[in-house]
Amino acid sequence: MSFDEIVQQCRDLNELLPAQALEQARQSRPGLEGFAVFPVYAPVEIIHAAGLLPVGLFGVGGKLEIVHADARFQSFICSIAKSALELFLRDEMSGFRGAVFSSICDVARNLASLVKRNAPQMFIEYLHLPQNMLNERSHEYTRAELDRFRANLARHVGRPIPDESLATSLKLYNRVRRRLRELYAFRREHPGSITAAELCTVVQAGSRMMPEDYAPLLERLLKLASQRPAHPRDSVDVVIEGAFCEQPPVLLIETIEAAGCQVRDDDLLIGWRWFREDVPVNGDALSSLATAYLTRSEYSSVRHDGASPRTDGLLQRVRSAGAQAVIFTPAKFCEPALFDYVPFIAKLDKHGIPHLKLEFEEKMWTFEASRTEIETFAESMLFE
Amino acid sequence: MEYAAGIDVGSTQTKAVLVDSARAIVARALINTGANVKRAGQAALDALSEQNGVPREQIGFVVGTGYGRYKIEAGNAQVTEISCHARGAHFLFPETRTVIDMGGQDTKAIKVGPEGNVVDFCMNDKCAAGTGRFLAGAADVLGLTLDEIGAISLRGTQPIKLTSVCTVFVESDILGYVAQRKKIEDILAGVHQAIAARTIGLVRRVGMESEITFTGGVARNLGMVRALEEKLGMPLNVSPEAHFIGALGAALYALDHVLAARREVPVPTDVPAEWVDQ
Amino acid sequence: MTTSTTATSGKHVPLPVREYRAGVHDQSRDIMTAWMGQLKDATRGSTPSAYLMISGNCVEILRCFDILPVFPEINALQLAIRKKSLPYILKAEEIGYASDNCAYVKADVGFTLSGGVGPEGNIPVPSLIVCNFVGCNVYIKWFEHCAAMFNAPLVMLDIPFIREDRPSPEDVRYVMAQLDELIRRCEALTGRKFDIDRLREICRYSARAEAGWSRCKELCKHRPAPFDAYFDSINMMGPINALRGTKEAADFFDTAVAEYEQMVAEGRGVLPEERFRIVTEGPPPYPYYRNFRNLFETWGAVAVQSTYSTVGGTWEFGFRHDPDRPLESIAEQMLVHNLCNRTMTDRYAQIRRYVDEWHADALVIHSIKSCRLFSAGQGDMREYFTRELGVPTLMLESDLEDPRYYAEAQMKNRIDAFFESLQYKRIRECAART
Amino acid sequence: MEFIAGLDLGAGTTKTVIVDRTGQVVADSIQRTGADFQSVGRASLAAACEQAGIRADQVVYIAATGFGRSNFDDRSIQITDLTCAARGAHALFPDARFVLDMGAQCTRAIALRDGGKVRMFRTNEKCAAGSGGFLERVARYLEVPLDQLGQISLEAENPQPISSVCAVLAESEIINHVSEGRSVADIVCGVHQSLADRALSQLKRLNFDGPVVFIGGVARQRGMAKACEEKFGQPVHVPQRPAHVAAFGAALLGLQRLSRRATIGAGL
Ligand SMILES: Nc1ncnc2c1ncn2[C@@H]1O[C@H](COP(=O)(O)OP(=O)(O)O)[C@@H](O)[C@H]1O
Ligand SMILES: Nc1ncnc2c1ncn2[C@@H]1O[C@H](COP(=O)(O)OP(=O)(O)O)[C@@H](O)[C@H]1O
Ligand code: SF4
Ligand code: SF4
Ligand code: SF4
Repeated sequence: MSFDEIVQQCRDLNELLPAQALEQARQSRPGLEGFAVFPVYAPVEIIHAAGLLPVGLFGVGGKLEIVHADARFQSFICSIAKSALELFLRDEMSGFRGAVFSSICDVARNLASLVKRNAPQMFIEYLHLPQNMLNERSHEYTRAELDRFRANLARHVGRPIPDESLATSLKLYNRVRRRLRELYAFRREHPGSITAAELCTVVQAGSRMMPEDYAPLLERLLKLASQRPAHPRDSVDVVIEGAFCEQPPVLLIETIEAAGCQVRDDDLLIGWRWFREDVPVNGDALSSLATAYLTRSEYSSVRHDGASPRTDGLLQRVRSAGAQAVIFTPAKFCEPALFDYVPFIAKLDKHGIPHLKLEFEEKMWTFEASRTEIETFAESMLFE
Repeated sequence: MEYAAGIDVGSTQTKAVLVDSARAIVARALINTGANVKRAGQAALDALSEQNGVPREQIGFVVGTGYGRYKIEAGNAQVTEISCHARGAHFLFPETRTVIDMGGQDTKAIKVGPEGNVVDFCMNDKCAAGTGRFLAGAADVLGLTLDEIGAISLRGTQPIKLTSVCTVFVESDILGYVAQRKKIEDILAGVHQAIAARTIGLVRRVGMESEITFTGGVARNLGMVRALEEKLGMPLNVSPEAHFIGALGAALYALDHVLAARREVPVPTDVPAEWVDQ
Repeated sequence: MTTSTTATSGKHVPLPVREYRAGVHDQSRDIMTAWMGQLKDATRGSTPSAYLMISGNCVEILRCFDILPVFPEINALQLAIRKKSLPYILKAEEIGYASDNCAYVKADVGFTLSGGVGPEGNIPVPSLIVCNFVGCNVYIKWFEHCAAMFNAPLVMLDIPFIREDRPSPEDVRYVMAQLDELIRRCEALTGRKFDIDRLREICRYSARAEAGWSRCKELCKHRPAPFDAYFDSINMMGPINALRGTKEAADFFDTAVAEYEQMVAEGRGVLPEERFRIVTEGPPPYPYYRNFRNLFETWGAVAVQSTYSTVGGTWEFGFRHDPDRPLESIAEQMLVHNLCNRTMTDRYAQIRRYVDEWHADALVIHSIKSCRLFSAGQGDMREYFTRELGVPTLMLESDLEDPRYYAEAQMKNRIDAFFESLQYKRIRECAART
Repeated sequence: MEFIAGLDLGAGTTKTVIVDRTGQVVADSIQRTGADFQSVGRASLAAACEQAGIRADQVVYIAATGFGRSNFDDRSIQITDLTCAARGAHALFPDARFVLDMGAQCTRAIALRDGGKVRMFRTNEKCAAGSGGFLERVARYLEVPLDQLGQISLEAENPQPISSVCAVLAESEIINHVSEGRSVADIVCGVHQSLADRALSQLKRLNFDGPVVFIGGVARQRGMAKACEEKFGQPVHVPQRPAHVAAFGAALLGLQRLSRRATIGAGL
């Protein structure tokens, strides 16, 4: 298969509703069951070790008309929360054993309650991920929280989740994340080799595939990518920031590139890529995972950063990508992203790095207004 | 003969209905509310008496409703349009249990009790997106009149998708589609469907119990009626009086007063003192 | 103009709106003003102060070190109620805050940027920022921004959300360890040793205030209710949340209890005539506080319970700070005994209990655009109460801080229509009895 | 003789400005934008040619800007309206550091850098009643001809501000003012002041501190310019034909491209 064909396959996969994606995975793994996860960090290793396929809950707003969830969530709530709830209200999650949400924001938290009430047949778990990374008890707490999830999940699926399976899953996800880091590094080093739309399509497909299948796919892609002719264009090099949870429509990403920007790095689906380094696999798996969460995570707007400010993280990302500018793409009504925008731009202004903000919703179909803004933004830098 | 009037001073249009003591509609008036709300209320009332030659003195009671209800100088009492639409719709369609009222600046879904009382209701939130004004805006950009757009929308085969149903931004959205050379009928079909989808969300909140009656100015728009019916999967009651139903309900409330004064309708005696005449 | 009424039209005869003030209001104002005076003095003096949030707070620990607690939420609230919030909100939007961000934060940040904090203003620059992350994630952002603006140290108190029936031993240990951390920071700041006996004494005062507050709430079970547990609660929320642990606050509640007990004994209510009893959910629209209250009062509607008044603590269900286990009880309060750290479904249960035990006719939800902690999902709550429990429920939308989201005509329309339907129901019920 | 045209295909109106090879304006035109950008653009161009007394084929370069820029097939280049507005405003007022552009659908604040390039910009948020289209509706409501709105506003004694951010609800507020017997002048002026307030907060996001040029169709309303001066606390430059500034800027940028092309051509 060629690079383009693989990307197309990923695109097709992303177009499916979660239950359809599961159906697809079942073709090679009969009887496989799914488990839904809200996009920003979830312990997918534990889910996988339980023999389930973790599937990301996003991006259905464009495929499924929101008819029930609008009655539960007001107009000022981000679309991902609505579309996630819609799936459960409409009984579109057959084949799924349950879902896990975590303490990323107030909306996600209330969403967990709502899903639990409206889908009583499912196992709905809410994780309180630590916000204090530095306390002496933080590790103990985090490990206990992961262990609680493991125990509850094991009870629910009716089989234990042994340490050995966890270690295997850890290894698999290490491999996946390492490949993703390599793919990102490749794009940074070879601008124009992979478009942002292609990369985010491939990353998103990973949230609906078994890691056993996904890792080889990434490896094939890496090999093919190096044979691909790069098309470095005369454009403005940018970093995309702010869409860590709800994903911007691919059309918006395409518009950014079509309007004269080249994306060198981004935080799209950072919750799936999460660890900056491999999680050690020797010893107690949950303990390693807890340590990694506390010390090896990517910076993110949903995680308090007592030790290293996110603003430095962004600056670092811009520098290492060799970018000139930042495009913020917060989901409309996403408070974590909209709040972080303020310190982020203060930092960028201080360093003279231009930036642009484009809010989006799942249900957007035209990006004319955004296009004008991006073009002007690019023009203002191109004709220095 | 005694008469009672209901005046519905809406954000866009003022509607008035005159009923006689036999509950028959004897006159209606429809004028643009315009900038002067007081004048609109008075003008509508004048139009009523003029139309049927009923002198003003014979109109025993006037109930005001709609946004401008407190601005009607001739109003003897005020009732919200939510109660009035329920009452009016129930009068025309006694089996109705759900009312959808779509006016200029808001859309309401009302759950109606067996006696025409309001059991529950929902309105679009503070944001005025997806209302009659939105349709007016759409008509405006396309250079069409309100009477035309509904029918044209029915011809659409590939409805466009709108990003939002915000009245303020509909114009640029539509212009964008025009620029992409989409067909007018497809654009309008998309516009109607977008509003219908939003409205169904509201209806769901109070529960969809048949029969469903569609009231308010937008009920005159055939395209909207069809779009709603399609999404609901059931037919709607749409009366030729649809636009006047709020005023009709108000007139019926007014008539209660007239009749109660003649003791034709007994006032329940066990009602706590505070509910009865003061 | 005649204003007659018949049963079928159920026309509303507006009740006169009167300015309700009791001794409680004056005393509340006095002790709160005294505290504000301390804040003002601290802007120039050397008294250490710390920022803290209301939800399930641990003000007792700060008090133990004589660190003056400063509550940015109360600052924001006061700006709104004095109708001064908008310019500050705009100021914050100038530096990049979005219109969809919590306006409490924006008003506070705008106020700070305009010089409201510091020697020229009324609020001291905090020596410490204590981020008690109890429920609301915005707290973290808010205090991160404050820490950056003042270049002040931030202590993170990560309070695990209640996701099982009760907190796990690890949850409790984690919280206790963080309280320890806070104590160490306070020791370093003040140069004083932690005195657990002092904390016991403070907790004793807290418990007394809590008992008084609970008793007041309890009295609202009477018909007519002696005070409005939504609107008048605001006057008691200052003392119970911000001044908790002081003798003044404990005494204040003694007065309140006495006053309300007397009203109940005399059969007097807060309104001249109590027609409807409601439970409210969500904070009020502070910029239009009086107008909003009037819309209910003209219908003779009184709130007999409210969830908003329990953001700091749900003491009416029996929890008290415990002088014998001061730190443990503080941890328990932060974890369990407040509205914010509990799930939506727990909140439904709380409201349900209010409706039953406080004999309410209806539920009124005021959905706040700013506050997703409170409002995200209130549509589902409405669904639950109307569909599953048959409790008439009204949902209103505006904002607690930003005056731009309050539309009086729309509010009035909805409230009037709601009470019209309740009134109709009432009349039918009366008629059916004859 | 060869000429360059700048065409601004706006959401409300389409404007054409024709310049000669020295950048002198020789003609301009304005008309309502209809459903078809292509024909409106052509008509607008033809009207300008006629005014200048030149043949269509003498226009050798067409720079299209505005909302419909990419739908006008006769263009030589398309440039966004922000870039054009900045360029045009700079050419007219070389000292200007900021541009405020109020059109039918959008209000935009632009910060300039040297040479009339865009340093930063902010477009109005959704949910902000604050553009020309809103003023048109206000005019219709109050039954005042659009071109008199600006004059009437100057006669206000006690301006009545509007607070709603939603255009639809703002209209209800206006109705309220009317029924309370406020004068038309006071209401219009209140609207202008509220719009100026919002424009100011947009400008402030760009660290507004210097001379500003006010352009776009709304700048034709003198009352609006006055309200801006009051709110901004400094003089506001309004060009003679504020609505044409983006078209003019487009023409100048077109000229620049054409000259560049000529030099490259000569080099070959
Ligand atoms: N002849 C018509 N055909 C279609 N729609 C109409 C017609 N007349 C009015 N409308 C619609 O009705 C709306 C006004 O409805 P109405 O119930 O009078 O609202 P309000 O009470 O808020 O004034 C207008 O905005 C328009 O969309
Ligand atoms: N003669 C006029 N007098 C006053 N205002 C006008 C006049 N013509 C247009 N306007 C205002 O200018 C707006 C159109 O501005 P314009 O810059 O042409 O918009 P666009 O470029 O988006 O088409 C109108 O909405 C109206 O408010
Ligand atoms: S998009 Fe933002 S607000 Fe919405 S669930 Fe995700 S993090 Fe929360
Ligand atoms: S979101 Fe709500 S609880 Fe959180 S800070 Fe804002 S108003 Fe307070
Ligand atoms: S401007 Fe549009 S989106 Fe905003 S409140 Fe009004 S109708 Fe709603």
